[in-house]
Amino acid sequence: MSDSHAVAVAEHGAHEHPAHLRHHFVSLEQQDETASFGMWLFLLTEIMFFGGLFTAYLIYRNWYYPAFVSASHTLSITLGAINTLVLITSSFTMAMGVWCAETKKQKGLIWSLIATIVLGFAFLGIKTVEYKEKFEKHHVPGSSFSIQSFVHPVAEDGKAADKALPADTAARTEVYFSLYFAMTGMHAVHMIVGIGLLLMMLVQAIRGAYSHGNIAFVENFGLYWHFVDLVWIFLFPLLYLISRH
Amino acid sequence: MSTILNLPDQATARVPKRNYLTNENGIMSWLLTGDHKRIAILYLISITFFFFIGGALAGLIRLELLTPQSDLMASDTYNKIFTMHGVVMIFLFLVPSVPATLGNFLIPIMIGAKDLAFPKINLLSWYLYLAGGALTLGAMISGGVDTGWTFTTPMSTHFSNTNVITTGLAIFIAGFSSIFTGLNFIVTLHRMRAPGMTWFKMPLFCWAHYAASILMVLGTPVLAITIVLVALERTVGIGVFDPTKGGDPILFQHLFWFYSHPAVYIMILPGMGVISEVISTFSRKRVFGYTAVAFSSVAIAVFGFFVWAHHMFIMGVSNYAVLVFSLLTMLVAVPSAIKIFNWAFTLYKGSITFETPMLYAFGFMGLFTIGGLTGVFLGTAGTDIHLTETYFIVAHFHFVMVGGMLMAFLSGIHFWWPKLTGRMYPEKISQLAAVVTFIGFNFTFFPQFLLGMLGMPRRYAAYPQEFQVLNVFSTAGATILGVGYLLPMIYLVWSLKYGQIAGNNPWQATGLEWQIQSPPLTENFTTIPIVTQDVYDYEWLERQKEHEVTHVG
Amino acid sequence: MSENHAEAHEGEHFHEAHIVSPKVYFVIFMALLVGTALTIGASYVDMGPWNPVIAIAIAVTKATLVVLYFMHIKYSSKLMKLTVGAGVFTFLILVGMCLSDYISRAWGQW
Amino acid sequence: MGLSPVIWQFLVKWMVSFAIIPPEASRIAPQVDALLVFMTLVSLVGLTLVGLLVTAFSILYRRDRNPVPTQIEGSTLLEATWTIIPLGLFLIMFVWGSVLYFRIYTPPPNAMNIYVVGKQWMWKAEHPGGQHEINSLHIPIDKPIQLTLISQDVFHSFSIPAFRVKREAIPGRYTTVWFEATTPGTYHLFCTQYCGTAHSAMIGDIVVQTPEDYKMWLAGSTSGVSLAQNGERLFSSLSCGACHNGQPDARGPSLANVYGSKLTLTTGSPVLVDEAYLRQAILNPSAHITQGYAPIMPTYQGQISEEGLISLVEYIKNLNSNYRVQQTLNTTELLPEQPDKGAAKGAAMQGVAKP
Ligand code: HEA
Ligand code: HEA
Ligand code: HEC
Ligand code: CUA
Ligand SMILES: [Cu+2]
Repeated sequence: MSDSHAVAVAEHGAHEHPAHLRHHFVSLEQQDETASFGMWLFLLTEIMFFGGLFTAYLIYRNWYYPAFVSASHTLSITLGAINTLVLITSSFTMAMGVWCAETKKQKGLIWSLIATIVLGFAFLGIKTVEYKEKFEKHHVPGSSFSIQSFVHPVAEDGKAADKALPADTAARTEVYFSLYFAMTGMHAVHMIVGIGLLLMMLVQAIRGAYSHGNIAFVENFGLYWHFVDLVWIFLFPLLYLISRH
Repeated sequence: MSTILNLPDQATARVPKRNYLTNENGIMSWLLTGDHKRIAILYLISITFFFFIGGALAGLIRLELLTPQSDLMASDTYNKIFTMHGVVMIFLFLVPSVPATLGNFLIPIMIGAKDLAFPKINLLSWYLYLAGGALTLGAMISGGVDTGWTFTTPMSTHFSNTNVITTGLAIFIAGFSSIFTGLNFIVTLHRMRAPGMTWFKMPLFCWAHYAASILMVLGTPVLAITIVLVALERTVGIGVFDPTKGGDPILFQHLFWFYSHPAVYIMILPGMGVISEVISTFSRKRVFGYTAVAFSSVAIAVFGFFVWAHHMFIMGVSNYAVLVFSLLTMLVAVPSAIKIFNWAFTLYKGSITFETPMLYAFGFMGLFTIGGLTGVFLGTAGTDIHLTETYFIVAHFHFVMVGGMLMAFLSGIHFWWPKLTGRMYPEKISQLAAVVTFIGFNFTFFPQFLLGMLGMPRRYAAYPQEFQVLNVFSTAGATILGVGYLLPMIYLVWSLKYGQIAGNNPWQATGLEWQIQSPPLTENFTTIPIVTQDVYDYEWLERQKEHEVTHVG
Repeated sequence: MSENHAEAHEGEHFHEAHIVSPKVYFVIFMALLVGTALTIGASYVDMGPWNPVIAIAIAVTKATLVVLYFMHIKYSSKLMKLTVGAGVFTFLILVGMCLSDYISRAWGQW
Repeated sequence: MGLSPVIWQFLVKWMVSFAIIPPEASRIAPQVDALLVFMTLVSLVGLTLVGLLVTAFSILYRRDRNPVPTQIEGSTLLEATWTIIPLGLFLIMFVWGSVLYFRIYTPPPNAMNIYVVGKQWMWKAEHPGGQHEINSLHIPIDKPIQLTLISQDVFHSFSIPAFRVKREAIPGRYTTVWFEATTPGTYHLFCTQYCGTAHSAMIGDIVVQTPEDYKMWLAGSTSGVSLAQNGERLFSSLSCGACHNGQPDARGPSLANVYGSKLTLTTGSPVLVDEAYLRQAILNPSAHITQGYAPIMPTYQGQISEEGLISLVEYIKNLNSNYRVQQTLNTTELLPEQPDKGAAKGAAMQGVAKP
């Protein structure tokens, strides 16, 4: 009954197949390693995806340094730092979630996921506040963009006003804000997708789907979530912390 | 021309009753399949469809260029047609051509696996492809795009009022289809090899796909983000590429070509894999310098990332960058030369027969060499100034893409047709088609080198009188070429029902895929093989010959 | 069977999944927080051209910690390490070679 | 013959006018062609080699003659051969081609400058003497001509096949190309970068004339106002002089002799003042502030057309000499052989950078 004598035949092994071992894999280890390798390759595509944006950022930062400095001063370091904190913490809770899944602690997993979701929403909430402020100040690139606040800066809540920019330099802040919105926007989109998956995972976890060792999804999602964190680790200093002194 | 058809089981042959085609019935069993072979067939059908769309557009281009005036259509229409021709041919035909069909079908079998690592993602990839294709067609019907397939800014962001965003979205989606295919291949090749199937026992087809997959995974996302930025520039009005806002339009080209140069190697590498298999099989010899060919694929993939700015020599990049990129372009051309010579020497002391796949492979070698060497003309900074943006480029890339990759695709389709369908294609007429294609091809595109030398610019709906003669040649050739492509379409469909039954291994080839029944079972192997033989081990095959071949199905 | 299988993957054995202890996670978490504080603090100090360098250096360190520990690369196979390396390499090629054009444009004709 | 008369006519026409390279009408053209011929020969040799190998092996080792193949592993020596030889050849092409590239794009210091603006879908040439041309360019033979190109909208590309030169016209940036025509005649000018609907209509003629004819053409097509004069008009109507009046207490630096000089910016870095710098200084003055001055100059972005900018740039360039004198001159005196007569004056008027 062999296909031919061309190939020697491997004994398939009569051991019990776990329910979630898919037919084309030999063993669970193979299946899990395969999944995480696939996930990593996907993350490579994400690196390159953001890579295009980082390239643009670095170029224009060099070209229009003064404009970038002034524009970055309109961002609130406090909000940015809080958000960094939130995101790093959510990364930690996610890591804990993975650990709980690995050690089959269903309760712990559920609470970790909830914490991660809450922190994810918190991040997006703060981001929304920041975006809203940009809209109000006409710092959103496009037809409503206005350089007024750079040409005629006003001191606000205690902070001294920034130096006024000449009109042509001020116009370059639009490039900064274009990149700001493109980069944080893409990052936020990834967060939203991530939160969606987290919610799905939470439902599954409550149903007990990850209590039997089939936790590849949790582990791989963990990788994704850490990657999103990782992007932010770069975005925060690049966008918020240009020359604060 | 003789044939090596040696079918011990042909007298009693029937197509095995149980195989991946008959395993399940009904349209849903196809649309929801996880079987890499079925997905390959789905891809084959959709890709062929888009090839003929692209081909029909090419026909219109050639018709318009028959006369110097733009009399068949307005120049706007012409611009939309060549844009659509380029977009369809590149993103919907050539990029997925070999990988998504033959690669999908064969890679798991060649390495002794039951399926690709992620069957569902494989299916998703096909749906993404379809979505991209549908959107492209939608954009085409609802007014088209007129930016050229390169979407140069600020043309595409501020000066075109056509469906740039729809088409961009289509390419974005099709791009993810390509990313998932590549991702699947890499993981499969690393993780799913059968016991004993070491890297250096893998057929070169797998090596070539491995290299191409690296490019797909690492290159395509950059195109994706570029498209996003173009879309944002068009809709919101952000200022990343817009010179009036301080952006640099050349940055767009950097990002675009960072993908699109590697993409040309995405397009050619799988074809090179096909050629390795075909040449080895029909000269019944191990591929000369297996390791060199394997590593040259990887070298092309790696170096392919370093040369993109050779598309921008006169576009305003710095002179230093021109030097560096020109030098690197020379380096990336060498691995291709290595391959060509190794294939030629595979023939040495072989036992050669000339079935259709082999004819196409010869066509590939000749035409790709011409195309590749003219690529070196373009990579040389000084001559690129004269030749760039002329028909010389059009000729260059049609030689490598049509003369190279399309020939390789047809070669592979004929070669593995028995495995795909269990039936042989008709040999005589297909040999004729191969010859017609070769002749038609040269008639179509060789004159374009001369046109380019003379300075005829590309993307011209109307051209000065003196270029007409060569253009008439080209159009006449395209007609022949069209016939050459329609023929296989007809006889391959015909052979589905009336073709001779193929048996397991009509070519007496060594790959694992030939050691199982044709068409294969859904699970490919009833038991996972343990590979003991070497790659392209014809002596081992000889030793196996006396054994009777039995069917499973 | 699985032994045979493992043979095929020279050097990329299927590892027994390594479970990272919460302690490690916590230490890394703290390190990340410290890194964040450092990078904010550093931005208020005038170091001339070194400001961005320091900022990037801290970010890279933080990212490395995340990749190594949160993402388990430290405990993964060589193949995984190589994969991450390949991604970073290609990223650097994109950024580096693009920037090389922009920087050398300012050098004038030659 | 069996050939239909139409096809026959065609073939005849083709045989008669057959050419595979356009006329060589510039100094650089033979040099480009030499490299092209070299590459073609190398390619032919390579192609023949591959063709011969494939054909010979196909004949010698076909199944009928050689039923039993001999398995060969490979040969390191051969691999090295066909790695090193093509690499060597490619490197020769690279070096040769790069040298050529720099020759084509490095204008000699005495080149005569003509401005070209590309826009959808026409070429506008602005001669220093004030002659405007659309979709054509008149130039004298045996004189290095430098084109300063810019686009007003999308990318265009200025291509003269007979000269073997081509340069992209980029929105928002000056690029240059130069050539020296050798043979009088009319040659194609193409826009080779795809630029939208009428891309294929963005063509024109390069009219290469003998110095005498060229002089006549110059005289016959002048508008009476040179570029620099036009620039001066703009200069006063935009009241640039309010700050750039050359007085010691002026708010802006004196612009006389600024062209071609090396300025030091407030950042401490030096810049060479060329056309591109002047254009940037008008549009984005605060991007590079000259040492000793405040960033008070307003931006003129969106207020001056590319042609206007060209005039201003040409005017500021001409301030290197005594422009008040030139201003009174009639532009018809801007003759090509004038540099020989009145070196400084004539040179300045033609926009020549430095004697
Ligand atoms: C399958 C697709 C494919 C492939 C494989 C290639 C392969 C190559 N291409 Fe091509 N190229 C395109 C598709 C492809 N190209 C497309 C689509 C465009 C235009 C895009 C657009 O603008 O629309 C383009 C444009 C293009 C340009 C830009 C021109 C311009 O815009 O000005 C350049 C410049 O360097 C170039 C170079 C090369 C080189 C050096 C190779 C090399 O890889 C070739 C290597 C092969 C060989 C060298 C042949 C084998 C050699 C031998 C057998 C040795 C012979 C022996 C001796 C020399 C002794 N190509
Ligand atoms: C895989 C890629 C691929 C393939 C296979 C082809 C195939 C062909 N291409 Fe194309 N081509 C491109 C990729 C490709 N092309 C790209 C990327 C561009 C650049 C676009 C741009 O500038 O943006 C281009 C541009 C391009 C031009 C230049 C347009 C211009 O710059 O103005 C021309 C002109 O001759 C041309 C011709 C052809 C011809 C005759 C074929 C033939 O090989 C096709 C033969 C096939 C058929 C004819 C189909 C079979 C027959 C039928 C379906 C019946 C109907 C037939 C008729 C109506 C005649 N192509
Ligand atoms: C409000 C005063 C003011 C006006 C009006 C003005 N300039 Fe200036 N300009 C300056 C100052 C101050 C500088 C030097 C600082 C700098 O580089 O921006 C300068 C610099 C320049 C330079 C760069 C040369 C150098 O030495 O740095 C050029 C060229 C120039 N101006 C051209 C013009 C033109 C053309 C106009 C009119 C269309 C104009 N300027 C109008 C104030 C002015
Ligand atoms: Cu202008 Cu094409
Ligand atoms: Cu390329």
